[in-house]
Amino acid sequence: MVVDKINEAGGILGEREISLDEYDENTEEVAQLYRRLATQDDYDIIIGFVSSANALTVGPIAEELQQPTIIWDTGTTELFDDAVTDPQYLFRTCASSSTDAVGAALVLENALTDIETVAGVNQDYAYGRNNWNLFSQAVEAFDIDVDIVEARFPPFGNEDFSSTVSALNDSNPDFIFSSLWGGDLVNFMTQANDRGLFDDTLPCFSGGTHIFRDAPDQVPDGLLFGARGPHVPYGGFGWNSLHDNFVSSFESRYGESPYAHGAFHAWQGIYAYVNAIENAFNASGVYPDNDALVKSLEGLGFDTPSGFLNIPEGSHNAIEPSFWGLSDSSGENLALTDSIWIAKEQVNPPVEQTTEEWLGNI
Amino acid sequence: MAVLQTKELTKQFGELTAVEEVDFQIERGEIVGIIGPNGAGKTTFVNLLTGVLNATVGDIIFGGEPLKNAPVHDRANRGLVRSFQIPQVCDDLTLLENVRSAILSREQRNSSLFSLLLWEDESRSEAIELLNEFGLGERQNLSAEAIPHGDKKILDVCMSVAMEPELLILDEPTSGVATENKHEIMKRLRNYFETTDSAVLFIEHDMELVAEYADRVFAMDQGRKLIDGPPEEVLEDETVKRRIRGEE
Amino acid sequence: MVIELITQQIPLVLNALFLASVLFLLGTGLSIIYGMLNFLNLAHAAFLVLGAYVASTVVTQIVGVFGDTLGTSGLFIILVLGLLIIVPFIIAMVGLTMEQTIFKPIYGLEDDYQLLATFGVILMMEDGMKFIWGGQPVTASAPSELLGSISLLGGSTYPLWPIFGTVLTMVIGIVLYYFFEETRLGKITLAMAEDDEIVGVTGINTRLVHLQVYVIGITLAALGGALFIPNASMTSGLALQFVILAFAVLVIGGLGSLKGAIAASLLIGFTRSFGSYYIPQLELAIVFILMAAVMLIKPTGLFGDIKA
Amino acid sequence: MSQDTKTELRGVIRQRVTTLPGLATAAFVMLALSFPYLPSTGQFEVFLVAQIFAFAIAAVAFNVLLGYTGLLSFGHAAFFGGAAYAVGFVLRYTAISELFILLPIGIVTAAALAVVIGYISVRYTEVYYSLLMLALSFLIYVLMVKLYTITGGTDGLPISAPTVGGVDYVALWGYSGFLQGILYYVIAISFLISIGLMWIFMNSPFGLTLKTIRDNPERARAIGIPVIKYRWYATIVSGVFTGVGGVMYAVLNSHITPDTVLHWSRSGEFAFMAVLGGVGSFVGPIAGAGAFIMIRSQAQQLTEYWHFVMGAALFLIIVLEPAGIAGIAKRSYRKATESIRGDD
Repeated sequence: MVVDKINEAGGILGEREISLDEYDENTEEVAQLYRRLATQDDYDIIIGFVSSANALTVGPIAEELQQPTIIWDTGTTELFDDAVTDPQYLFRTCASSSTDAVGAALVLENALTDIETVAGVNQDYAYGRNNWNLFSQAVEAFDIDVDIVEARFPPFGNEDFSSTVSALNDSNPDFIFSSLWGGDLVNFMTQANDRGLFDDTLPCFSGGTHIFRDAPDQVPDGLLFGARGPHVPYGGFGWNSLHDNFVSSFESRYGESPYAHGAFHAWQGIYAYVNAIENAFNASGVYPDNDALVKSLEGLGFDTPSGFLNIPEGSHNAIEPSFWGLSDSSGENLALTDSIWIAKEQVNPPVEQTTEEWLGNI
Repeated sequence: MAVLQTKELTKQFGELTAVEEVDFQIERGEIVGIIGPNGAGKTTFVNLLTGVLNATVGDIIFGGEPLKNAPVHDRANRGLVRSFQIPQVCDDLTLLENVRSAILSREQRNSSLFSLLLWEDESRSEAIELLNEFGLGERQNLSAEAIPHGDKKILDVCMSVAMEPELLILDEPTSGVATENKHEIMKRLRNYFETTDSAVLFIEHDMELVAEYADRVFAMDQGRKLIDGPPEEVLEDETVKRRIRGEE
Repeated sequence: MVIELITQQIPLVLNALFLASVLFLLGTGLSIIYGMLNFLNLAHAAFLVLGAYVASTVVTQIVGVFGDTLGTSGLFIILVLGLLIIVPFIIAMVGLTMEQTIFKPIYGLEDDYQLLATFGVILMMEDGMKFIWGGQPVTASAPSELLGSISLLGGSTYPLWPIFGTVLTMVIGIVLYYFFEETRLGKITLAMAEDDEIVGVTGINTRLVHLQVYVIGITLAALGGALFIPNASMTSGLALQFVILAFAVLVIGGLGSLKGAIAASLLIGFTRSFGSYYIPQLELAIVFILMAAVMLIKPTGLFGDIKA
Repeated sequence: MSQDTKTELRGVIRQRVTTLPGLATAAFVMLALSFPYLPSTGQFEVFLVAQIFAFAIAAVAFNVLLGYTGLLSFGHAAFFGGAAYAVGFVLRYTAISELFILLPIGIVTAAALAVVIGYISVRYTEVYYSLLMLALSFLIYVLMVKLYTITGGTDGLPISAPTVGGVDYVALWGYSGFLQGILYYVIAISFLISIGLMWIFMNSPFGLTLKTIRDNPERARAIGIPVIKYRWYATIVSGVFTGVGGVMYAVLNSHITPDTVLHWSRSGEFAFMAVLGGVGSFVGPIAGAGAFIMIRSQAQQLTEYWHFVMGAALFLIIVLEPAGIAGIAKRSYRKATESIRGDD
């Protein structure tokens, strides 16, 4: 949709149409798919990747083949902390999971001072583990006086949450941090609602806003939701014009609101490329080759529907503010109320440190 | 010293006693025929010897050592080899491969990885020789599936013979074979066993064959030994005539 | 303190019973078809998933059509009837058409090739469901919501639907037991498990019996799906989980034996429910450890007599 | 050996090599070794062919069990993935990054897994063997997912390019030079060696023993073959060569995750390749591996529902043409030779 919009306006710099080919990262073996795109088909830019396993696979290959690549949605902090420590051609236009996990800890510390006991429910795969590790480290780093009573890791793609919910009911925490998403989140919510888990426990779903679309009837009011940064269509305040017309054109085209954060991340990924090309062209007067494009991407900053996004100098990883709100179905659309913004610098590691190092010596 | 000896060999299936306290022995080079009506326990007795079944009571001494519950393949390697009433051959292998497999197993060369059968010769020529002896030589490269039932029976016997057994047990060797070449098989068997001194034990219903080829006849009825002696004596025995030969 | 400890176990027991019921329906179907018809269908579990999908459509249709015109109890009855009659009927029809077209040619194959061929079938069914219902998870929570939940002694609330499902499965279990022990068709099926040529010789139309047993097996799996969905969501990727669970019931319970299927489903249900509560890390591996253990101790399975 | 058998022997060799299969093998080896230098081959084709070789080794190894011993294993991913993960762990937690050390480590791991898993599974026949292999290999899959801190869980492990013979070719020639110049040849040669070894094993007494067990286990026992022991040996031999395939795949793919190397659908793919290629013939699975990867990459590009295409293809092969590609080739080969012989 975004590419069509750009092409309607004449394409990049008003003269270059973008030809977009789409591939599903999960059908073909990702290493084989990526190599084919990078060598045989020789695309200018490859943008994409949600699954952290795929991103970690593709990262090193991008560096090897010197193929400019933008990761737009994968959250794993391992990408630049471990897999590709000195990136040249690899960029990420969304913040790492530290925004969500550290953000949640800060919300706990500042806004929810009456919470004593905390539990975790995260899918038993890399993304879930990564989020939980960061959250518990952040709680320690900011020495928030809560004690973690329970950490559960139901398997990814789990059909039966009944025992997990029963366990949580028994340990009865005040607050639950969870990075559940997709079918597991829907499953967990239905079984948790049935068993009254949320009666006296406040759950915090760091990337759960997509459930407003998948199963709105399962979302009671007053649950804490994050959207991996300020990526929600309704609720919150001070949205710029880009946000409003993005939401309206999304709704007119797809007939539903962009509740999933992926839509916003996609917008950011594509416009990062477009802005980088335009900046390089304006500076050098000639259409940028790969290296010029890479230079222009470093330190890039531009406005997006979720506010000003920038890739700090000396890093290839964009940073975003953390954004939270309570679910509220009173309005015409499911939205987040009493929203809280937490500044980018507070929830992302400084450029030269890995997330672990940063949390280690706060 | 007897090749094989059984002491009070008994086999019970729940209350049914299929074989009851059978004492039996067979000397080197001796050919013994086992006769008896259906259900007399002949096959169970053979299954006890070959290890398909384990005895309830009593023991079997083979080559001087008690067998206890040694598995089938262990007994075969020690020379106690059987062939089957319904021929058990490898359908997808050629006749040559079938026999060769037995020879290689006899020589404990199953796990040799590097002697290419295409070029390795000893087992190949021995197998051809044996097949010729049993009249199957010219069809050696046919797959076992492609030959008639009678020939499969001969192949089955051939594979057992290839094991150079101390004691060969044949379960109705000529059943399913055309009457005119029943004798032919028995003749080939006898010629072969004249050259080696291994013992042969065969179950047979055709009294004529028993009379002609057996050195000794072992008659069984209702799981017990009826009479054990030279053919003339046993075949003329009253109860044998009535119970087994059906002559009133 | 002790009372509190006991009351904590109640939800776990209820979870276990419900899971056991779903597994019983799934495992018995597979055990009958494999035990009696000697047809090894890896894709059997996919019929459970299909049942869940169809159930979700049926529930949304019923809620759409009737809405609240009949009041909660009226709607609930219609929903239950939909789940217990319409869903199994549709799945049985799908199963029959597949039986005529896809499964018939592979009856004659050896077990290995049946396993491989049905592996192909499960791939087809998984993508087929993804094509019809899309990749997103599917829910059908109306029946469970209508039935509501009760508060247990320990103060925690527990939905009534799993209890309803367990009771229903017990009834089905008894009916099945009576069917196989008493009725004529039941005895013929048991005889066919031993040797279907002999049964054929006596003039009984084994092909008809074959179909009837097949339909019973498929319907049971569909029921398992229909009972499961109101309390959970279903994605086509879960077919694999159910394939392995179905075989675990078969392996542990023993071939073609009803008692075995009951015992195995309870065993797995309880170990899985209590296991994932007390030793969460082993969540997935519990079923396998159980399966390997039973196979090492009693290869024919708890009640089976046919040696593997 | 006496003189006349020697001449006859030489005759056999000449007769064996100059026949059609002999020539075909020689031509195949020539093509395989010269492939990177052919005009039309770019880096991706080299990668694809190398991947086919890696899978072909595993597919032929799989067929040692199904085609030669009559055992369908649904757990071959355990050996394939086990070896790959062994390499991954060594690369991550030790300083070793020499391929000629990693390969033996991978083989030993696959062998150890085969010994353990095989020992438990071979005691059961047919279906239960397949299911136990499935269950035990899924257990390994679950362990790799669970031990997140060590194995990286579902993110898997990166496989950095190893040195070959002590030389870091990536630093010398860059990755594509390394791939087309060295890695391809390492994989091609280990493919040729593995296939050669397996061919020798299958055509020596060990192979004949396996075939005897496949056709008639009871007869095998009657001629003194300890059936369970040899099924176990067959699983080990098959596991070892599958491990070789696993190591090659890991180095080539440069990243492994539980889902790409350990998942049961991977075991299903080996079965698919063997059946597609033709279980009855030794080289069938090689054609099967090549055809499979081609079909899969086309199917994946055409439709999101490529599982359906694969499932349907597998089903149709089993029902319509159980002899697979080799069956079709043999029939056409026989027809061709008959038509030649027919007229003389």
